[in-house]
Amino acid sequence: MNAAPVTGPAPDAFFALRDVHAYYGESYIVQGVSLELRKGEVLALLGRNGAGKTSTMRAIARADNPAVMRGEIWLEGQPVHQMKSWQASQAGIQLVPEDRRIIPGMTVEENLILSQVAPNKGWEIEQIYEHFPRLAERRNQEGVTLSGGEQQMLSVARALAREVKLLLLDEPYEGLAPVIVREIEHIVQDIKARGITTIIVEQNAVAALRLADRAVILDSGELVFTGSAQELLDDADLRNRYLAI
Amino acid sequence: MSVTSENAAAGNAANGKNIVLHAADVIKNFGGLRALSDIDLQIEEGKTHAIIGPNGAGKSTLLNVIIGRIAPTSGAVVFDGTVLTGKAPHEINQLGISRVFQTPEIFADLSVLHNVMAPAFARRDGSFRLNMFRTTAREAAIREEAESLLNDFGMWDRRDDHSGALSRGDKRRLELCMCLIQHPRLLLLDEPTAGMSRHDTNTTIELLKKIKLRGMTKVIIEHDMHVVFSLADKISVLAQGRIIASGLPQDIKEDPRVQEAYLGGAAE
Amino acid sequence: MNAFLAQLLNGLDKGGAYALIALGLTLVFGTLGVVNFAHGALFMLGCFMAVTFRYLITIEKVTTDPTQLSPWGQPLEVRAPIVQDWLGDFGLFLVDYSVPFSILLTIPVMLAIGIGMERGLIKHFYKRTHAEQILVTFGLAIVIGEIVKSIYGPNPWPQPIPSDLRSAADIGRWLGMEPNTLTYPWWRMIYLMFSLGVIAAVFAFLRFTTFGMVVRAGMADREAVGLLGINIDKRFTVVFGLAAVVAGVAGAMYTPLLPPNYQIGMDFLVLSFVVVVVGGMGSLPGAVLAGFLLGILQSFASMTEVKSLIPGIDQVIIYLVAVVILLVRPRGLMGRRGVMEG
Amino acid sequence: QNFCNDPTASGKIVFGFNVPQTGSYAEEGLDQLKGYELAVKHINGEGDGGLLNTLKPLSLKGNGVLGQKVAFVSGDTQTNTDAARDGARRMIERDGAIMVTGSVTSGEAIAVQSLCQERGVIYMAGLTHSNDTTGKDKRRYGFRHFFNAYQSGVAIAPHLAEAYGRDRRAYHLTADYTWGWTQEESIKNATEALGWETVATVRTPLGLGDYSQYLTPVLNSGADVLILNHYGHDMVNSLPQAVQFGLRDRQANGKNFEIVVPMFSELMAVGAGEAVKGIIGTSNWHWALEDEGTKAFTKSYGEAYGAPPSQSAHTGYVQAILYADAVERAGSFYPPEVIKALEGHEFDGMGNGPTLYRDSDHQCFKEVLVVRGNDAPTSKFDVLNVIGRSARDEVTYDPAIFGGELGPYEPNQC
Amino acid sequence: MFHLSRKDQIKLAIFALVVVTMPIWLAPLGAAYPGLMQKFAIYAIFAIGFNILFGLTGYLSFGHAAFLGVGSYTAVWSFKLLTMDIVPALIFSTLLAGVFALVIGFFSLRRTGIYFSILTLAFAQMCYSLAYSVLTPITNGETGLLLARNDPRVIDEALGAGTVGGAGLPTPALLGNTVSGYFGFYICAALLILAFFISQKIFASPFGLALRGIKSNQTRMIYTGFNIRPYMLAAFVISGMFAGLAGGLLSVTDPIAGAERMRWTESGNIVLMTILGGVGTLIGPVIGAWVIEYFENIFSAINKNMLNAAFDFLPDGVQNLAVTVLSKFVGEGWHLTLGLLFVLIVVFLPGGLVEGYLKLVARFRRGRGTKPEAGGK
Ligand SMILES: Nc1ncnc2c1ncn2[C@@H]1O[C@H](COP(=O)(O)OP(=O)(O)OP(=O)(O)O)[C@@H](O)[C@H]1O
Ligand SMILES: Nc1ncnc2c1ncn2[C@@H]1O[C@H](COP(=O)(O)OP(=O)(O)OP(=O)(O)O)[C@@H](O)[C@H]1O
Ligand SMILES: [Mg+2]
Ligand SMILES: [Mg+2]
Repeated sequence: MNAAPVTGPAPDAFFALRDVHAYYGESYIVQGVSLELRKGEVLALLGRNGAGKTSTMRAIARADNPAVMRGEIWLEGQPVHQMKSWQASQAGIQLVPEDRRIIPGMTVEENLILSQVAPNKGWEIEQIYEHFPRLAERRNQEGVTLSGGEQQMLSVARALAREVKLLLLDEPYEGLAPVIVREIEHIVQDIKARGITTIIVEQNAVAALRLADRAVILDSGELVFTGSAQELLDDADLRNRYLAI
Repeated sequence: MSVTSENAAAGNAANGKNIVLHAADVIKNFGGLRALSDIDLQIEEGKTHAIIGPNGAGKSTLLNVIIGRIAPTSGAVVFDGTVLTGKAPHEINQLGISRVFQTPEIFADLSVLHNVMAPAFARRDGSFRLNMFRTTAREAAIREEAESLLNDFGMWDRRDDHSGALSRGDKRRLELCMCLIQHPRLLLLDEPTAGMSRHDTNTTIELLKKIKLRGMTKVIIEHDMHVVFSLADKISVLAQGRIIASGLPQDIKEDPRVQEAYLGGAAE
Repeated sequence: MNAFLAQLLNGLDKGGAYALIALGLTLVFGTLGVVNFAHGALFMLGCFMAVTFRYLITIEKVTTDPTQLSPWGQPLEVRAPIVQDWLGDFGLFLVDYSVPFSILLTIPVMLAIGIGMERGLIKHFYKRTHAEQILVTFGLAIVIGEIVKSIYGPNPWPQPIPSDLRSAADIGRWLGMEPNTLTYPWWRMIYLMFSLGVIAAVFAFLRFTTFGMVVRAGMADREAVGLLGINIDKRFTVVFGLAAVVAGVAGAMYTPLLPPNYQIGMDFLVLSFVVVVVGGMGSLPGAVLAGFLLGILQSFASMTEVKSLIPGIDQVIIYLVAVVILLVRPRGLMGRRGVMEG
Repeated sequence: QNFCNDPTASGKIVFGFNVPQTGSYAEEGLDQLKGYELAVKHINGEGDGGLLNTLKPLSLKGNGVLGQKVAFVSGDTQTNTDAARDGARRMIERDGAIMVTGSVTSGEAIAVQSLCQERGVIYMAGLTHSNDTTGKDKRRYGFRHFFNAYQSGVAIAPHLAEAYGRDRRAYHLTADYTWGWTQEESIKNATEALGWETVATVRTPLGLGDYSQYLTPVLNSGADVLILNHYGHDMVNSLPQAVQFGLRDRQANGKNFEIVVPMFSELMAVGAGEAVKGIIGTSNWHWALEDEGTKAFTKSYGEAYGAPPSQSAHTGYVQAILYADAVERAGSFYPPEVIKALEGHEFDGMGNGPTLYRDSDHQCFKEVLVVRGNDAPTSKFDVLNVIGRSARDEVTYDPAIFGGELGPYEPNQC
Repeated sequence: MFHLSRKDQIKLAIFALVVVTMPIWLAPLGAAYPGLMQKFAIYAIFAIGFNILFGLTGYLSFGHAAFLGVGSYTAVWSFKLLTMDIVPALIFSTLLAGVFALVIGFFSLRRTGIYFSILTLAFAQMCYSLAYSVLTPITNGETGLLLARNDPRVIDEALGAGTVGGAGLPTPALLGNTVSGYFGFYICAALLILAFFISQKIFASPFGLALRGIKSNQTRMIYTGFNIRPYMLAAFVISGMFAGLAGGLLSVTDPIAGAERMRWTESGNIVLMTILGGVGTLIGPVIGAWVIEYFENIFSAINKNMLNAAFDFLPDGVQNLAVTVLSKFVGEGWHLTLGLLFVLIVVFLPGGLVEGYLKLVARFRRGRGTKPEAGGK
């Protein structure tokens, strides 16, 4: 699909960001973020509103904006930074966007089918319905009329319907009832168990850190902390400076 | 219709407190699906009423019925003696009901400041006014109010930014400002702090408490128990379109049905 | 009674034409959401594909003999056609049937043109405002028109109907009336059949493959579809190419009915838009239905009886119907919600 | 006496050629423009002099007008009255044109003519066939060389009688605007005078592409002649379609069904292709005529542009020459003088035989040609045959029948 | 009431200056003659009005030509029936156009987006077709409505004011002095400046803000207590009246009213003008109007002779080459140039001339150093 890597990533790094700078038109948002993930690792990406979390996730998923002006993104030795969003997705990077992006005018089922049009399939649709009975009930309802939470489920389900190497969850718990939060948590753990590498952005830091092996904190586009989830939980000062918990 | 409004009035009389909003036997079907069944909800003046419940319980639908976005299959909503059902949304708003949506509805291609000023004009000038020879920039009073409000939410420095470019959480806060500047008698909040950082969530809670002192009635939908329990005077729990429990926060906390239907064991 | 039948037949005929001519636009405008003012130009190019084809196969060896002078003072020309020399009788047949055969030229060329247009220009305008789409496509339409004008001149280019199909079919006889009570031109019947065929084909393509669904989704939210691993650009290109081809063949086959000149596109542009919108944005069946509806109503409104009742009705019928339908039905006949309503 | 754009004051003689160069009638317009350019050449003594060799009486000396060379400006009317008037105003206000000429439709002609009256600038109409141009809307400052619908009617009638007999039932399809109506009326009167019966007169929208909905009713109408009062593109479209409907292979009332197009424009006839074969109509002029003037013009035009001239080119050319000649005769550009010189002027050798510019309505009176679509064209230019010509006095009529008033001689200042 | 922000005052001043000095700066462009300058002013008014609807609310009307036409016809009729004085003519044309806009708007505004556009288109096309044919008694169809010497003109009769313009046709007049040539232009210019001022006021007003709100998010508008219909209708009628005024001026400066003015091409024209200059910007539509009018009137008039004259200085071969190439783009080829212009502008100056210009300036500024400021904050 694309030229052999010029400078391959460190052997142990399954996924790597190298000094990524991204812009929305004129405004400079992601200001030199670098991180490396080992296979199967779950990373919590934390930070205040407007810190640049979503932007970073979108940059990784190769969405049209923010535009990555500098830096490299590597997945299993593939230069993701040279891909378009559809190539990235076919390479196994699945983003669950913060605004869910359920496609208007299409039923729940169509939304799912759509996510399996392009290679490579992940979970079978039936399998998905087992995990999300709520979606099974609503399969013929127009996606955008789903309740906020149901939309969130659908959005996660869509990602799982595709082959996932790197899962990007942007505030997956937002607007979910505690019960459902648990459900999704289980799913993510399940995903983790299957050795799927995951980056999770979450305001509910506690919930995020429960899952994460490692955590990083973004502030106005720059990493201000990288370390294990535990370190962060221990470091009270950092927590209330950046997470107010 | 009249019947319902009567027993609404009756309701008011019965329990001495002053009921601003009364949703009487509201039913809403979407095709086969019954999203709301026999909802009877009474909101007291000046109180903060939280509605919680699992996803798809019908919370947003209920708000939609109240603000006239969705016509109920049957039943009526009475606001302070006037029947809302069948009224146009802008009329309902003019009566003093504002709403924060679950997915932020803002004027994406206007500046943040104008986003906040526009609702103020609606409040002052009514639903239509051909004031084409006045000058927005010279509406000092409204401008100042808007700026101070933005300041309270820590968005003053972004007042001239293009609001479509705001981050998600910022959009929510902006929308909250847009509703607050209307000084509604009844403020409906659909998950106002979803996606807000802890820090901003806390400031928001503080602000909402502040307004409460000003005696604004609020209905708030929230999944974040921290927010719910720090704000609510009264809580109703909605599940499969029914109100399964209603009462004071601690009662609700204890209530076993709520536990399993919603909180799923221990609530943090 | 016969008059009525004849008029009904005519209505169907017009309807078929309208539907086919609007079909290309439904694809680009209704499906891709590009306000394509160049659609007329594509139709016009189609017409000139037929012209060109005929021109090519009727090239003649021209020798001037200077001894004689034509009345206007130029040396007299002696002409000898070439295809006959090469192909003999088939050559003649080819010339006679030039219009239907020109499809063979039209399809590939229009496909190329369509894809070229999309890749080169339109591609960059999916995310732009409708206003800008209008400006660019309209500009394009003018340029194409002027180029054609500079090649073929402003005068119309008549295209003959194959000699066997020139007469009118005596439909009355088939229905068991006495001869010549209900006749209708062969070529128009053929055009009607042709439209139905093409419409059915396109319809099937979009309905019985996921293609249509994906493209719809892509129009609703390009980014989301991209994040699902679908290369939507490629599909959009295909759709545009398809639209160009459809517009092209519609034009090529229409030439015998309407001698084309470089302006012919503009005459059909507005009509196509009306048909598509009345049918409802993003609905292919809607557009087809609207095409037939407008065709039939127009042809009845043109009957002297009707005109004497309501003078000038035939002048405005199309627009009148459009207004009524759009006022009664919010999204035209079968429009989908949220498409081009903002 | 000072007046608008007085060349003696400005030192330059500018003619304004205002014709459609884009839009549906571009072909006619551009051909007319060629005619004008040729005229200017000849007036200035370049080329072979064209009709200056045959025009009698002739005052032009081939050294420009009143001894000074003529320049010209051109404009695009887009066959749109607004654009046409804009063009004329530009020529008058910016370019200092002393005379404006050119048109392909009566709409343009009448609009520009009235403008020129207001500006006190002489307008020599181009191709315009409506009775109104020199009738209801005539102007002191406007002159028309081209013939009109009334004359078409009178001229064509006898030939129709001869070709199709006196017992016919006619069905009119008429372009629904002023020109169409005047022609319909003229032809109707003329044919009914023959004893023909008019079955129906149906109005069709201007610029309609597909006429099928109007043609279907013709079939069972009991008519045996279809008269198409369509011009230009309307004709190009309606005529072939009528033929496709099998009208001409049809028997009605025991006679062959016939189609008549009273007013032919040969450029458009080319556009109609096969369909024009055998169709009878009228024409202002045709390059294949035998007289000296025609020969001379066809020759010098052909040499210049490699094709025979159309009647559009011819009428334009003639109008330019006639104006120049009138100025020469008047010895002044002062419009009233020039107008007086044109009014009642009798001349010959311009390809239409002896011709009179009638003073009472500024209409030229000359023979009108009756033509028929050529069955066996020898070249792509040779689409029409002249099958007869009706004498000038036959097509002469009383100006009163169309009313209108010419207005004053005194020029407005512009 | 008359207040303008500092910035707007300056804009207005500059604009006024540019407009009144047209005769000077247009001269080298060969466009400094009354006829065209009047058109410049008139179409600018039309475009400004259109922009109030399209620019602010985003509703794209494809039938504004109807109001232009109504305006023209009204003015001519007022000349024929009442008086040759232009004041009543203009007042009536503006008002009547307003009435038409009210009716058409009332129906069309029941729909949004493309459905709205097609509704307006349909209404306008009906007006056009009828005006061309059935309504000929009122419109004089193809020929267009002309003045005649024997028109009643009751008021003039009553006042015994002999028709202005001597023995010929009466000419429009303002309080007794003939409106023609430069005087005519300055009248249009004055009205243009007024129109510009009004649109500035509207843009800066809460009313304008509401219209922007409608464009931006209708859901939020209604749940914020705005009633959209009257706002839209007001905007539609206002822009309709601007069109009516423009139409009236067309007849004032040249007393004829033709049906083509109502045709969809004319509506399309104003849409193109607005977009070309820059939708939603104050000055853009004006510039758009000028550019297109200029091409239509000047480029179309250039012919080979002129080119030859222009390139005389070149050696013959080169001259011929230059002339043959250029002649493709002028005279009968002016459309080609216009089309190319459209394409190039949208491609290279997104948002139209004005937007594009601003972007370029911005880029240029950034070009000179200044690192992007962090976080877009
Ligand atoms: N489309 C855009 N154009 C310009 N600036 C943008 C755009 N989207 C986001 N921004 C800006 O980029 C910065 C980071 O936005 P981003 O959405 O990445 O923050 P975030 O960390 O996801 O915040 P939240 O937790 O509220 O979602 C913010 O200042 C925001 O205003
Ligand atoms: N237009 C509609 N058509 C069909 N079903 C609908 C429609 N709108 C809502 N529903 C269904 O009604 C139920 C209630 O939806 P609602 O949005 O009120 O849930 P909610 O309580 O707000 O949930 P959440 O907390 O996730 O937002 C959901 O199951 C949803 O699928
Ligand atoms: Mg975010
Ligand atoms: Mg909800």
